[in-house]
Amino acid sequence: MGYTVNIEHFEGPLDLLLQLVEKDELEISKLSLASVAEQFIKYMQSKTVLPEEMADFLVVASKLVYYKSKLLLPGFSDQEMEEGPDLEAQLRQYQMFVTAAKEIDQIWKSGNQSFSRSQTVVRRIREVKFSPPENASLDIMSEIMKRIIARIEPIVRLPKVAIRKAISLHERIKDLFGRIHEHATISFKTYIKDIKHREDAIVSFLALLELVKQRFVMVEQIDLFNDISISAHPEAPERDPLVESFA
Amino acid sequence: MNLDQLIEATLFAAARPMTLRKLAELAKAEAEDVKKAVADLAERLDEGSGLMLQNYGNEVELVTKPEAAEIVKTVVKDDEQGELTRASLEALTILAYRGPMTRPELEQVRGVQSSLILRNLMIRGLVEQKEDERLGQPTYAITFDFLKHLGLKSVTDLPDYQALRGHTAIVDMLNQLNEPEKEKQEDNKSDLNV
Amino acid sequence: MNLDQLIEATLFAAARPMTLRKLAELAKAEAEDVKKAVADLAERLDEGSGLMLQNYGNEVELVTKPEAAEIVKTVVKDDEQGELTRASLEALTILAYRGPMTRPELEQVRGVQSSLILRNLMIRGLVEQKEDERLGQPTYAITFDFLKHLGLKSVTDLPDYQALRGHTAIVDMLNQLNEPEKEKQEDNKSDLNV
Repeated sequence: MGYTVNIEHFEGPLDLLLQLVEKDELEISKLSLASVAEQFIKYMQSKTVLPEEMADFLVVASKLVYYKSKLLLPGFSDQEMEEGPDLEAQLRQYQMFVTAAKEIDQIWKSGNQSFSRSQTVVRRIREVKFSPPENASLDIMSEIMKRIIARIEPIVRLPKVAIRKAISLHERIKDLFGRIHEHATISFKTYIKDIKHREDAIVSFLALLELVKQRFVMVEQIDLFNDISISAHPEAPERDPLVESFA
Repeated sequence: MNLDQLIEATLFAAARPMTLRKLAELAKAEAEDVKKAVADLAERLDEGSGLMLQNYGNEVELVTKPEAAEIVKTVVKDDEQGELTRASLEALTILAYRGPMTRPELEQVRGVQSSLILRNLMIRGLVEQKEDERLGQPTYAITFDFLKHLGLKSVTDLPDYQALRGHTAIVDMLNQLNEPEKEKQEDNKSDLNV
Repeated sequence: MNLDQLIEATLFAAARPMTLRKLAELAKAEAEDVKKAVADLAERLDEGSGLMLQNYGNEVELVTKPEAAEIVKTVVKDDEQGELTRASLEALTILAYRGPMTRPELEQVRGVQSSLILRNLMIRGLVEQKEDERLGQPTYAITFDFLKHLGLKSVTDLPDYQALRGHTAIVDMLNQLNEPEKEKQEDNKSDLNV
C-alpha cells in the first residue's frame, strides 16, 4: 500500500482520521474506517503526538483495529468495544464542525468586526475616586491566593505527568522483539504483566499485531479465552522490525 | 423617555454586556417589558442606525455594525487577535454552536483532551467560564469579544446554526423535561415508603 | 451604509468629541456631505433614540440624553462602588501578592483575560499603572490607598507573603509565559524568575 499523499499536520485523532478518509475520497462508514486503520497507526507513530494526547489517539486506534478485526473475522464481537460512543457517528459530527470552522475562519479573516464603545477613553474621562471594597480583607485575600495556587498547580505539573502515558509503540515492539529473541516463546500475559494502564495494553497489542503482520513472530491461542503464546517466526527476516515498520 | 431609549442609554454608558435582569433592575421595570423593549430597540437599530444590539445567553451589548468596521478601526485601538490556529478555531466553533458546555462534552466532540486549548482561549478573552455548572462540571461559552470579532448579532446568525446546534438542544430539553418527572417518581417512592 | 450611520458608529466607538474635518477625512467624504450627514444624524437621534449629538464649536460627540441621566449615574456608580466580584477580588489579590506585574502576567496566573477587570480596579483607585515597563508592557500594582485601607504599611505584611508570592506553581506558571524569551536570552532567565 502506497502512502503517496502526506498529511503534514493534524490536531487530534479525529482530525487525522478525517483527513485519511477524505484523502482516499471515502464516505464515512465502518468499512472505510477499517480500511484506514493501518495508515492511522502509521501516522500516529510517524508524527509527533503530544504525550498528553496519546491516550486519545490510542482509544481511536483500538476502535479502528477492532473494526478491522470484525471485518476479517465475521461473527467476532466484543461487548466492551461495542459499548461507548460510536466512532462513525462521532466522526460525522466532527466533520460538520470542521466544515463550519472553515466558514467561521473566513468571517474571522474578513475583518468585518463590531466594536464596543472604547474602554480606554471611558476610563480617561472618569475621575479616579478611591472606593475600597467591603469584601476585601487580609484573611479573604490569603485564602484566595491559596486557591489560585491550588488551581494552577496541576496545570504546571501537567506535562510531567502526561509523559508516563507515552509508552510508545516503538518501545513495545523493540521490547517484545528483544524478549522473543531471548526466550523463543513467551506468553502475552507475561508480556503485559507490568502494564498498569489500559492504553498501554492497547499499545502492546498493536505492537504484537505489527510484528505478526511483518512475520517476525507467530501467535497461537488454544481457545478463545486462553493466553496467547508468542514465538519467533521460523522464517523471520534478518532485519530490524523498527526500520521496516516506521521508517 | 421610552423604556427602549432608556435601555439604549444604559448600554451606551455601561460600554459592556449587561444581563436583561440587571437592565430591569436599573430601569425599575418588569422583565417582560424589558424583553419587549430590547426587541424594539434591536429592530429600530437594524432599520436605520450605525449601531446594533448583540445578544448572547441572557446578555446584550450595544456595538457598531460590521459594515462600519473599516472606518471604526481607524479610531479605536485594535485588540490584535491575529489568526486562529486550527485547534482554537475548532474549539471555538464547537463552543459557539453547542455551548455553554462542559470540558468533557467539548472533548467528546473533539476526540482529544482540551484543557490547554480552553485555557488559551480564556486568556485571549474568546471563551469564558460561566456561573452555571452541569453535573458538577463548570461550563464554558464564547464571549462577546468573539461575537464582536465576527461582527455577528447573535450565534444564531452562524452558518447552518439550527442544523449544527441540532440534537444537543433537544437532548437538553429532554433532560429538563425528565428532571421534574424523576422528582415526581422519587416523591411517589417515598410516599410508598411511609 | 449611509454616511450618517458611519459617523454614528465612529463617534460611538471613539467615545470622545471629534471635529467635522476629522470625520470627513476618516470617511473620505466632502465637508458639505459630512455636515449634512451630521445634521441628519442629530435629527434621527432626537426623534427616537436614547442618545443625542452634542456640539462643542466644530466638534461633535455622541452622549446620552439628559432624561436618562439618573439611570446612567447608577450604572457608573455600580462600577465604582459596592462589593467586588469574585473575579475582581482574585485579580486584586494576585496584584497585591505578585505585583507590580504586566497584564499578560496577571492573565497567565489567572488563566483569564483581565482587561475589563483591570480597568474597573483602576477606576476604583485600588490598582494603578506603575512607571516601570517590562518586556514593553506597562506594569500594575495595588495603590497605597488600598494598602492603607487594609491597615498595612507594605505588601510584605500580607499574610504568608513570602511563601505565597514565591510559590513554585506561580513562578513556573510565569516562566511558561516567558519561555520563548528565555530561549532567546538565556542570560536574562534568572532575572525573570525573581
